Amino acid sequence: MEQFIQQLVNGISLGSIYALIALGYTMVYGIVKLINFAHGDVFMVGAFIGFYSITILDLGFFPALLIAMTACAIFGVLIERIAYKPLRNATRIAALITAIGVSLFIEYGTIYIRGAQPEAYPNNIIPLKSLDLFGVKISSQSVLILAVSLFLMILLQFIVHKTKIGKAMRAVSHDMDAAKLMGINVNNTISATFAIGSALAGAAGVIFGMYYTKIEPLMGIIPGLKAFVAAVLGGIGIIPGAMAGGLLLGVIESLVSAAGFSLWRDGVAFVVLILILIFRPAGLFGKNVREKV
Amino acid sequence: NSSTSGDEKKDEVIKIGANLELSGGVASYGQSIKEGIDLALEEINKEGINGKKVQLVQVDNKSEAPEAINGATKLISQDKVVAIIGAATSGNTKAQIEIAQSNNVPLLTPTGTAADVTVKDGKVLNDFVFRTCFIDPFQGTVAANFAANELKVKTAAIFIDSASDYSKGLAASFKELFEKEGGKIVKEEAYVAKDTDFHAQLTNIKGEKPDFIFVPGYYEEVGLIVKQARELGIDVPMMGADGWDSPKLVELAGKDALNNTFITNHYSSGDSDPKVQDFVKAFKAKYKDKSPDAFNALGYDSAYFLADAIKRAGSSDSKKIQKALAETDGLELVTGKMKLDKDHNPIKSAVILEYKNGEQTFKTKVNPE
Amino acid sequence: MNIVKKAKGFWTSIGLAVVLSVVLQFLINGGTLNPFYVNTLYTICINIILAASLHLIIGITGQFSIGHAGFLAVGAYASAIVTMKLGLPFPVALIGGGAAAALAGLVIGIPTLRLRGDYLAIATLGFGEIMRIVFLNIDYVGGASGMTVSHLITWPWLIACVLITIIVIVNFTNSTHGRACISIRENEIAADAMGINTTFYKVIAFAIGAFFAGVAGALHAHNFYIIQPTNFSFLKSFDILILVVIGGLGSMSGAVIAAILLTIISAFLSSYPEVRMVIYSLVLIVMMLFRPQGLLGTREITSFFKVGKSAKGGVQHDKNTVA
Amino acid sequence: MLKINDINVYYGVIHALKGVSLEINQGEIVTLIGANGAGKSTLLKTISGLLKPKTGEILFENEHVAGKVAQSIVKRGISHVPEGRRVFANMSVEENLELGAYLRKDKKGIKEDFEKVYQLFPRLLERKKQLSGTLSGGEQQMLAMGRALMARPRLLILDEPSMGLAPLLVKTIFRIIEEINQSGTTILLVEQNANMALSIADRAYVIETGKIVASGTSAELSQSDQIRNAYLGGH
Amino acid sequence: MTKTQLLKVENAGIRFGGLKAVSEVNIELNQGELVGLIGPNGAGKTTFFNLLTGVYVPTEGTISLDGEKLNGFAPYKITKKGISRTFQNIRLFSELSVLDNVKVAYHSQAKHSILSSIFRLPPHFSGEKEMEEKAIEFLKIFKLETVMHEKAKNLPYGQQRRLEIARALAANPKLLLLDEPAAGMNPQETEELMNLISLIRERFDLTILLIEHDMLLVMGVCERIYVLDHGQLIANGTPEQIRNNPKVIEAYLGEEVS
Ligand SMILES: Nc1ncnc2c1ncn2[C@@H]1O[C@H](COP(=O)(O)OP(=O)(O)OP(=O)(O)O)[C@@H](O)[C@H]1O
Ligand SMILES: Nc1ncnc2c1ncn2[C@@H]1O[C@H](COP(=O)(O)OP(=O)(O)OP(=O)(O)O)[C@@H](O)[C@H]1O
Ligand SMILES: [Mg+2]
Ligand SMILES: [Mg+2]
Repeated sequence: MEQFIQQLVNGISLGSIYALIALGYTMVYGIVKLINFAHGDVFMVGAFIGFYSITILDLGFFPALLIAMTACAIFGVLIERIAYKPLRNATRIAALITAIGVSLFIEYGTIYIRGAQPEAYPNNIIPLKSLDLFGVKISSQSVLILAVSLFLMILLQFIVHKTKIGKAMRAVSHDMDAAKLMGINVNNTISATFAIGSALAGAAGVIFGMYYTKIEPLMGIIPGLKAFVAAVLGGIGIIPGAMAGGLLLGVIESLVSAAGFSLWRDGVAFVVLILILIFRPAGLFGKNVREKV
Repeated sequence: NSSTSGDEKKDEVIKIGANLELSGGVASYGQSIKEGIDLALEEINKEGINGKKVQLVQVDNKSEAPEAINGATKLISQDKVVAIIGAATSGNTKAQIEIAQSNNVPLLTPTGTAADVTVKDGKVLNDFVFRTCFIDPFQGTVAANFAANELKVKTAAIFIDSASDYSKGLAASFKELFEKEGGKIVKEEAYVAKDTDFHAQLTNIKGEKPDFIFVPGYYEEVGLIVKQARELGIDVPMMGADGWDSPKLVELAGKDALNNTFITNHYSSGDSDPKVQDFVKAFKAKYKDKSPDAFNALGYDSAYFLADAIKRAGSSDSKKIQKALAETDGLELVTGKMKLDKDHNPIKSAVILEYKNGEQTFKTKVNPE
Repeated sequence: MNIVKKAKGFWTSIGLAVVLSVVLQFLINGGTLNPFYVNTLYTICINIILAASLHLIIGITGQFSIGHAGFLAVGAYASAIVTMKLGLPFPVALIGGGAAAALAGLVIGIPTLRLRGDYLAIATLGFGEIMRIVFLNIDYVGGASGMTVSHLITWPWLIACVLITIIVIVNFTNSTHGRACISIRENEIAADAMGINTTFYKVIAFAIGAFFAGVAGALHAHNFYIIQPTNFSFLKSFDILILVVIGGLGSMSGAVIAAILLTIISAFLSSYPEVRMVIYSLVLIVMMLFRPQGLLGTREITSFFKVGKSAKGGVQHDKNTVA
Repeated sequence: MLKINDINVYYGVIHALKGVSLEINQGEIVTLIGANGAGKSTLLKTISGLLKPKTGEILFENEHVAGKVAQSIVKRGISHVPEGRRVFANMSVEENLELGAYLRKDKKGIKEDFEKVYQLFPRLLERKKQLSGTLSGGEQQMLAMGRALMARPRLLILDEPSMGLAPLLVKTIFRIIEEINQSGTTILLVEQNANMALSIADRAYVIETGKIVASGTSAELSQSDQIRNAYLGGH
Repeated sequence: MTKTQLLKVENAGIRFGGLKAVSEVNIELNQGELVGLIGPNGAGKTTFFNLLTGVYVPTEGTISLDGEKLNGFAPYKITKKGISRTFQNIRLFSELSVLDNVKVAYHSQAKHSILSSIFRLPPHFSGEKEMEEKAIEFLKIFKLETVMHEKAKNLPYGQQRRLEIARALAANPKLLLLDEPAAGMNPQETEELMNLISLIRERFDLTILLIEHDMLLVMGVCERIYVLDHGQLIANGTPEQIRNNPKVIEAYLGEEVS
């Protein structure tokens, strides 16, 4: 029992990392309708910027986090302006291929600049405490990560649904021309979307580095994929869905490993994904509105 | 460091190929090996071999077998190299065997540890295939011996990288000997290279309360495994092999977490042997003060291993080089004294090191029997 | 256009292709093509089959499937079992690989093809990953270290597979059945309302596509000496997807041309390991930025030789055609 | 108020507007009639900045606006109710109206206009919180018009407001158009339902394959046999 | 003339969540009739078409064609049984040529198998030839043969509407459902459309059910009219009866009818 709870805790910690990445993913995805495969790589860039801020500039955790978020926001906007904007009227699959290209470019550009070897986050940025609840170990960092993810989820939900820029985002997402007729600056709105999404990816990168220590140029691929899965699991573009999808994915993976099938972990995660989609074709939180005929 | 350097006449240079994982999933292994090779060739080319310079022609196999084949074919048929160094993993090496064999070009893998790289189906020797590293069983046996007889542990858990033949091979031989010595394996868990979260498996291991954990993996994952194990309150001794050997391990796991861990290795970078010290110094000088890891060392040694054979062959004829490679005996390398057995596997001594406060400290030296 | 005339043109091009392949055979035998070029040529052929098979699923039927490497893997492993474990001849392995993949296509296709757009994409991607993980965990086929396979591929077999793939897919496409698939791509609801059994045709397209991907898998396995689960990750699926999109979604000849071009570019770049992937990614981005509709758009190469009415430039796909 | 001089608009190679000129005076209702594909929507989109003319000029209150981005044109006082309503289906009625006032900063004025719109379209007040995608066609048309009015336009452009609406609603919509006009907003109206349009308009233009072929007061045009045969049906 | 019954709808209904979009609708159509279906926006007219064609499965009631129950059949099967339709928002296969659009609809009558097409066996050629001839025949009736190689998306709106009807007819229906065919047409074009509808009815011996907001058209061509409001039938009768029905005037027409 104690072990089972420990595994649940493990799963939730892992899941909140997925959720953290998935939030930015699903937001860009929901507004721009682009599967931004480069999201995982912006996450990686964020991790490295955070790392260099801490080791070279000697900054603390929070300043490093802010720098990484700002840099990633700018980076995300640049990517959008250069690589995605010209394709706004092309097929979505063309944009997807560009996104894959951008993703490869960031990965191998990073390797070209600094090599493929991993880097280790200093272990002492945030004092690590292990809480011991009846034999179940909970690290202070995983509590922090869960809290940060929850906070960001609420913040994002608020931005998208209550603020003026959020409403503009939703309008642009639904009908770009109609949004223009309202006087909305479509380019700026999309840039804002990418800025927020990429800043979140950057934050996730720094937090990931702090929690797992190891960062390397290809580190974004798998978490990026998992975040994408989490976003779809929860329902594309639905912010609380990304959170739930991430947590669910983490818990499934932990429990599968706990049952002794750690090598089947990703396989089972995908089986669950497919099953869920078969029964809920628009994800857990998505409403399956049939196209109105 | 591109494929064409200088404009010496064709006969004046000896071309050797490098077919490595420079991009793709295990790019970091290939790149580390390449750093080692580059350093060695720089040194070798100060004098040249038999008056000729060595020129390295590289191809990137993207960590994929098909690309490894394309690369090997290109090196042999386009670039006409005398020998190929690579690949980093056993699988990508195996992919090239038939091409190397049928073209009579020696293939030397720095780190491909699977037994059947050099011996097909455990029966037929691939006479043109060589390696610089141990094969798996040796280190596993050494570790089992150490655990059972020095640490005197009764129960052990094994945590392997199931994507790696190296890891599996070590685990198998560890298990065999450890059980023969009266120990009990209480839990076997696995992960896949590039994983970052090991809490679930470690929690399972913790539940069985083993006295000792054997983790024959590479430092990139092992560092995280040791860290996460300690966080979960697992404080029993842990042990691995040469895959752990990298300064990054200490950064990844943290000094404290690494206390009470042991590895078997080819050499100790803290070894006072001048050969080792010179290598560490030269490496740091060339690569911005980076400390070399086992991949760097094995890449470096592979280049010397090959250079030595070419020198002794006195020719850049591939068949003669093959013969010279097979006859290597007593060559002093960073990772130990090199002699090949009949299956083209190096017979080298191993050392056991303990991590104390982030430093490797020498425990014992084990000679192969 | 007249159907008979169309058929004539078709058989002429097949005739040309046969002549070309015989010439290549002589070049290979005579040693004019060194092994590196031969190997590149083989890779090109395998990629053509892969691109053509995915073209049927995405370009023609409009089903956004990005798990094609899964079928490649099934074909590769099934065929390797046929020759290496069962000791049967290579042609059996080709058919066995194709059949196993087609079966996998049916198993995954029937439940998932009712998903749409990105949801279908992620489900098929998941399927591809599941296949990889299954092979990773089966010791019979070597687990992570993979399976060693004999090099049994020969040029006549290879080129025959390429031609058969193209003929079957082109013939299928240019028939009422192919039109049924295209109508699903264009507007599934209307297709349904016009009496097209959409599920049936989606599954058929999926199965045919999977079959040929399986054949490509068999060729792959018997060309590259070893197969390992890592060769079939989702990144491999992306590589195939890239061929189809760069060629021009919906254009068979585009897919073939892209397979040839990108394989050559990739082989050429392997001599420049440091910048290889950087250049490759730039090629992708630049191509998409300047020709988002792909090299040929939705057209076929043949339409460029016909002067006149249909040759209006820059046809763009409907935004919602795929996903 | 609005003056268009000799504009040419292209979609790629398709020449959609061929030298169109037109004029609208303060306070008028002007209608544009023409067959399908004549270029009516194209003209409206060009005025509101969604399309850029290749040549020619558009003057709004004596300022050049041709080729300016849509948002600056909205800011100057032109609101466009697009063909097919284009409401933001996944947002509530209220949010749609808020977006109509996107560029405005005067909180008080916005609040007043909310009330005005709800007064004009009481049905929208009932459905304030409903997602606009679930509204009936007529309600969506009201919402699209209300949303445009939230920008306090001086010129309101309407593209086929009666399309697909039940006869009862068509009457309501036309009544409201007249009301909006009476409260001081100039209106440019595109309609297939030419009879209805001419009945409320002061002046009209007839467009055919991208060219203006006739213009005049509504009364004049309704009398013309040619126009009757081509656009008003033989009744 | 004895009237044989073609379509019989009993108590059909569907709900979306809490909304009863259509409920307790009873409609009977006889062979060869041309009947109108009108009602306010959102009354459930299109939804009713969707029930008939299997796009939605009725949550209650039965639908039968020629005495055969159709509930729960997939749309393509219902089309094969003899109901075909056009859509309120045009849904052509926009990248396909005009000719191919019609051929697709003719597909369910095709006799050649997938294998015969793949291997180019004789049935393929004869089958494709027959299809092409038939398709061209349809296009001629609709005066679309001159544009048959154009992509559907490049046609002007009016021709697209006509092509949709041609395509629906190629599916060989007994009952044709037209959803607002005159939407977006000016009065002149509407008149041409009325003539076309009458023509095809006679030529193909069709039964037609038609949704339309244009009263000139509805009152002009329909023999009977059903009126739907809030998902329920509120009236049924000849154009004259409907024109003067107070319920219909209140819900739909407004005071005077032009
Ligand atoms: N996005 C586009 N790309 C290419 N051609 C277009 C585009 N939009 C419109 N056209 C063409 O431009 C011409 C004018 O179209 P427009 O929409 O302005 O007509 P309209 O008078 O508004 O017709 P309707 O009554 O159907 O609304 C038509 O021939 C149309 O096919
Ligand atoms: N898939 C769906 N999900 C939820 N509600 C729906 C769906 N389809 C239709 N409705 C609702 O059912 C009601 C009837 O819609 P329907 O489209 O049938 O109206 P209609 O009579 O055709 O109107 P119009 O004349 O405007 O076309 C509307 O309130 C509509 O919003
Ligand atoms: Mg229009
Ligand atoms: Mg309707």
